[in-house]
Amino acid sequence: MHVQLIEMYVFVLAGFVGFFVITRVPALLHTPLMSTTNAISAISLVGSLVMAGADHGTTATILGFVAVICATTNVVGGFIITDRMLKMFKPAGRPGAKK
Amino acid sequence: MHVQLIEMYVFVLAGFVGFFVITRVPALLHTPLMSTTNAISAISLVGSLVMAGADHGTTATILGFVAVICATTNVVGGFIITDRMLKMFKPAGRPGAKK
Amino acid sequence: MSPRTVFIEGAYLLASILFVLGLRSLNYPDKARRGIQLAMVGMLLAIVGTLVHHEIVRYDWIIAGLVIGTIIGYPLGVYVPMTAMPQRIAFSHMFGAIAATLVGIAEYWRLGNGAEVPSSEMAALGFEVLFGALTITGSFMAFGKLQEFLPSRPVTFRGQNYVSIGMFVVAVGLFVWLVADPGNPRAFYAMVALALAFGVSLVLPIGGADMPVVISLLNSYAGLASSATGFAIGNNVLIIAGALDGASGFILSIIMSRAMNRSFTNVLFGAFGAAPQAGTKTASGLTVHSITPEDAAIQLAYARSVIVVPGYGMAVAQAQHQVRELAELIEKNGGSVLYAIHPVAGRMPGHMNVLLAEADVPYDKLKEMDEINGEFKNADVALVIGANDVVNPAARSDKGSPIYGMPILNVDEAKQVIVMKRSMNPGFAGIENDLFYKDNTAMLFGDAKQSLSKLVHEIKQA
Amino acid sequence: MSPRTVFIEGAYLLASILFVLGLRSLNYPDKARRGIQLAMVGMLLAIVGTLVHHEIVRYDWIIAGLVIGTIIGYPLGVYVPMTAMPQRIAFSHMFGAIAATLVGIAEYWRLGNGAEVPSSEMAALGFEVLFGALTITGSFMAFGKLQEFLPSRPVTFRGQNYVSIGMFVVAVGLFVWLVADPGNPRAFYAMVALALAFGVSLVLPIGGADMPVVISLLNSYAGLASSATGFAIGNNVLIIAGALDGASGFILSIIMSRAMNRSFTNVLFGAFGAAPQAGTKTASGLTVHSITPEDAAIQLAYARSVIVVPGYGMAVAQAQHQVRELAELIEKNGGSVLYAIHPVAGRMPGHMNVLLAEADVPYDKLKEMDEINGEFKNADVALVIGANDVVNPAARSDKGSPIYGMPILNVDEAKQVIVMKRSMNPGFAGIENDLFYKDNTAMLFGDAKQSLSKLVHEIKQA
Ligand SMILES: NC(=O)c1ccc[n+]([C@@H]2O[C@H](COP(=O)([O-])OP(=O)(O)OC[C@H]3O[C@@H](n4cnc5c(N)ncnc54)[C@H](OP(=O)(O)O)[C@@H]3O)[C@@H](O)[C@H]2O)c1
Ligand SMILES: NC(=O)c1ccc[n+]([C@@H]2O[C@H](COP(=O)([O-])OP(=O)(O)OC[C@H]3O[C@@H](n4cnc5c(N)ncnc54)[C@H](OP(=O)(O)O)[C@@H]3O)[C@@H](O)[C@H]2O)c1
Repeated sequence: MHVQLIEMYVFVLAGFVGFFVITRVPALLHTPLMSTTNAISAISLVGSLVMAGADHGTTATILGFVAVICATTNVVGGFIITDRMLKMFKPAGRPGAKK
Repeated sequence: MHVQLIEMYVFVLAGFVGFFVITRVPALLHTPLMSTTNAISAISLVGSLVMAGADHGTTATILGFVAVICATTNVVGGFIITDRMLKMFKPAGRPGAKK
Repeated sequence: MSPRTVFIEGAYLLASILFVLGLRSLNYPDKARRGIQLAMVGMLLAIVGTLVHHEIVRYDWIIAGLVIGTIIGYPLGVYVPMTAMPQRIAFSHMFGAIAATLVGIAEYWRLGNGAEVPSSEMAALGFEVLFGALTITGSFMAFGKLQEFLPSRPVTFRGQNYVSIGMFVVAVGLFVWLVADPGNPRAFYAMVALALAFGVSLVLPIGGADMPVVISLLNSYAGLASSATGFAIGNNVLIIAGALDGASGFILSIIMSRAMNRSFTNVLFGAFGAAPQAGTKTASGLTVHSITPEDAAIQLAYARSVIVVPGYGMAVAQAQHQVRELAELIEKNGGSVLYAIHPVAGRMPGHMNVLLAEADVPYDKLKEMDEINGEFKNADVALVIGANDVVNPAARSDKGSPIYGMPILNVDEAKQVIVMKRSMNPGFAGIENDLFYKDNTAMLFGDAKQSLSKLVHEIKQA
Repeated sequence: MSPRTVFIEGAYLLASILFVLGLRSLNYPDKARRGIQLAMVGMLLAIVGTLVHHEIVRYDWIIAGLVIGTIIGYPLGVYVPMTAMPQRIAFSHMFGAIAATLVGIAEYWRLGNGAEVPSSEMAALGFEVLFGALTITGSFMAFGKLQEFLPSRPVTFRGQNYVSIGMFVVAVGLFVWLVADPGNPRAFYAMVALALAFGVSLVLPIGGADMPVVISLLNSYAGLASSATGFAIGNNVLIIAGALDGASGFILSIIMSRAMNRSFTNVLFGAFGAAPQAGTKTASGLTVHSITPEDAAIQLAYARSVIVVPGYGMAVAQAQHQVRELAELIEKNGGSVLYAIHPVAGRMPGHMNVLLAEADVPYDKLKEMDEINGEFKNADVALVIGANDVVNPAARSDKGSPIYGMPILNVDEAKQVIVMKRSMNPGFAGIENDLFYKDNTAMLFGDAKQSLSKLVHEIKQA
């Protein structure tokens, strides 16, 4: 019980951190921001992995397995597409040599 | 034990919050900032109060008592002086009517 | 504390720090890529930390899941075109929400179908499946509307609001009941079903063009679902990542709604209600000056200073590469070219920036509204490419207009305005645009990509 | 969870949130006061929450402590003049550190003089008393040097560094030993004593003028001591408030050291070493143009645009009110007056801003260095009032100078520079200033307050 209370602090502080950091992301990078948070939100993978690998009966394993698939999809897809996007943003100094 | 671990998160996140907030304080307000954090750091009053009021033997009570005095001094003095300072900062619109 | 616990908890703490640093680096375009790599390392750490968890006894399902997920995720990362980003994001919110919801259900199920769930954990689990389930169907609907296999127009029926609110109230009632008495599987699954239905009814009456706000809001809900999962299973990295997502989605939806001049509550309560109604103030009696590509090319070839104003039409036409080509030609002729990016140009925050970056336009030339609005009066030509609402002077002057008060780009201050679009049809807000009737405005009708190609061709000839 | 626990924990959580919001509001001058009131409410909440703590059985000592503390604190808040802020802050760091250290010692003592302290708590307690004790004596030394009842020059003796480092190493050794075996009161008290001695030896060799950096660093240490207390007694609001303080002190000392052109490690490791040595490059053969108050008054009376550059000398002379009076006269004559505030002008971050605000100068006229540096070339007169190092061109040009590379105010670009100081003595860094020998520089010798009064008098006459 007490632990859940401290976790409340973690939540509130993380919310503040999120607020302070995100409000300073320039409009230029709002799309990469969306896809990054998308990838990060796949952190529920952590819970899914335990479900899929623990000994909690077949139902839990199957549900966990499906959850692992969904979350992994987001991790992989989300980070790749964000990186692909950010790779495109170049300052004037070194414009791409593409024709 | 586990609790101390979560508290580590609280510490780290609060550090981030502090970093993000403080770096954006303009130089104009650096002195008030110093006196504010000074007042806030008197939060150790919370620990002092418990020491002074709990039934942990005379030594603990006396130590707690002295600690309460010191911390209260900072709370009262720190907030008053900060407020006094901030009261002086006025935008051009309404300069003080002082002669 | 066993070494294993130390390792796991250390990995989680470090992962949390890396997530924060990763997002933080998105504050600086030149550090953004490095930052995302930090976040990736964080994710990897969290995964590795979890794999040594003492409850895990078998790895076959885990490995299978990771492999299948990678196989599905890879093409979603590599091949999806930039123009399909909105639906891509909606789609993956759905996946994330499925994961969170299934974990919640499995947790409930394994604890004796609720019998062994303590009240405090039930509260967290309840939030998790509530937010999770409504995000699943909500995101699916958004995806469908954007991909246009569902009707993208608002679908409404009589009493719809009452049905939605009714479902919501019942779901919350079940939630409260469950917290008081967790061992009630029927109530639990009914709650999940209601949340799923609520997600559908929430998005059904919203038009396709409003989806970006909805998606951001669902992002925020998905984050809250992750946080709730963290509370339920006592895992801080989930709480933190969830809170970061929640904040991000929330802030982006506020930014969007503000820039679109919609009220904050309107967004908060699910961007309910239809798209803004057209306050059609027909500009009858006014004439439009249209211009040929040849004439436009001459103007551009001799312009000293050109400001390009891209809008949703550029995305539709996929004309970003032609834009860059034209800009390079103008620069070769000695002119300067800057890009004025309105915060809600296009259909997604940052939409224009990504497209132009894809076409190799350096990001220092992409100027935010406040930065460039003072420059229009010095510009020889403002080249409006498929933008409409974001350059509508009615936002400044016409109190009756639905977009009145929305900050816009002051293109009409430029010496000459050239507007590329296919017709006189209105844009997203469905309203007339007086800009098109001004004396210093010339319309270049046609698909933006084709018009641009013609311009490029003409200037090269000259 | 009992209602009492809910109340206490709710109060603490709310207090933490209010502290963050309070500091956040310091980002905006117009919201700062409201924000500090939020922080005050937070403190009140934390105190009230604590008073209902179940361990508290008697209130007599508590009430006595609160009353005495208020009686001491009130005059420290109301009567201390703004010019004495640095020593005032050093003094209260000492008080804060005493509180934290005593709580740590009492906690150790009550748990069977260490016998019942678990290792994990011992680590936190150890940090608490280490940081606390060194902050007590360190702050006291800083206070003494600033108040000048201790010699403000660096006090050094041979082998001093080895003594300091030796004490530090032994204290850390004791700390490690205690974590392994907490039930060892002798080691504990020896550690406290060593930390006290270390605080003295840390500050002894540092000059009075370097104290602001030391104070900020001690602020940061005091914050860490609070955080450690929070870990020891399991209280989050302490951890959070401590971390906020720690970050603040740390950031301010970095800002100061950067603006003073001192290395980061130099600061981190206690700003060890003496004040920078004078690289005396005598400007022999050059002549100084001095000016009379009458002539200076004429120049100022006819100037269109004046930039005032205050420095430590203005604080010494307490001349801020005369500065404002002069500025108002110039403005009445149709001229414009701005203030150029260097980040380390004076002896404390924000020193000049507070003094000028006290004299009712509106804060929009106080310009930060980056903002105003481009304006000097358009200024008719740059009026340097008791500033020296922050306007020394050697920082730009003389590679051998100890301040080379430090960003400075470009006063020498103004059409005319008037410098007020009492003599040709150097400032804080102890070096010559070529500015005083330039052709467009005129020296107005004398105490700044008196010179300003004369100027005001002359202009009024005219
Ligand atoms: N960015 C966001 O986050 C976001 C989110 C939600 C809503 N919105 C809304 O979206 C709108 C964005 O404004 P906007 O000015 O970018 O776009 P807009 O007002 O929707 O106008 C787009 C214009 O592009 C033209 N167009 C379409 N396809 C074209 C093609 N192939 N070639 C040339 N022109 C073409 C259309 O005219 P024709 O049909 O005549 O060609 C249309 O008038 C705002 O109202 C905003 O509130 C934005
Ligand atoms: N702000 C901070 O946080 C901070 C912290 C630590 C160190 N510092 C250091 O402090 C220095 C600040 O530079 P600064 O330019 O403000 O001051 P400064 O370089 O110390 O020079 C102050 C000048 O004021 C003159 N002065 C003293 N009393 C006066 C009076 N009553 N009337 C008129 N003039 C008087 C002195 O010359 P006379 O004796 O000839 O009158 C002296 O040259 C920098 O070197 C900075 O690195 C600042």
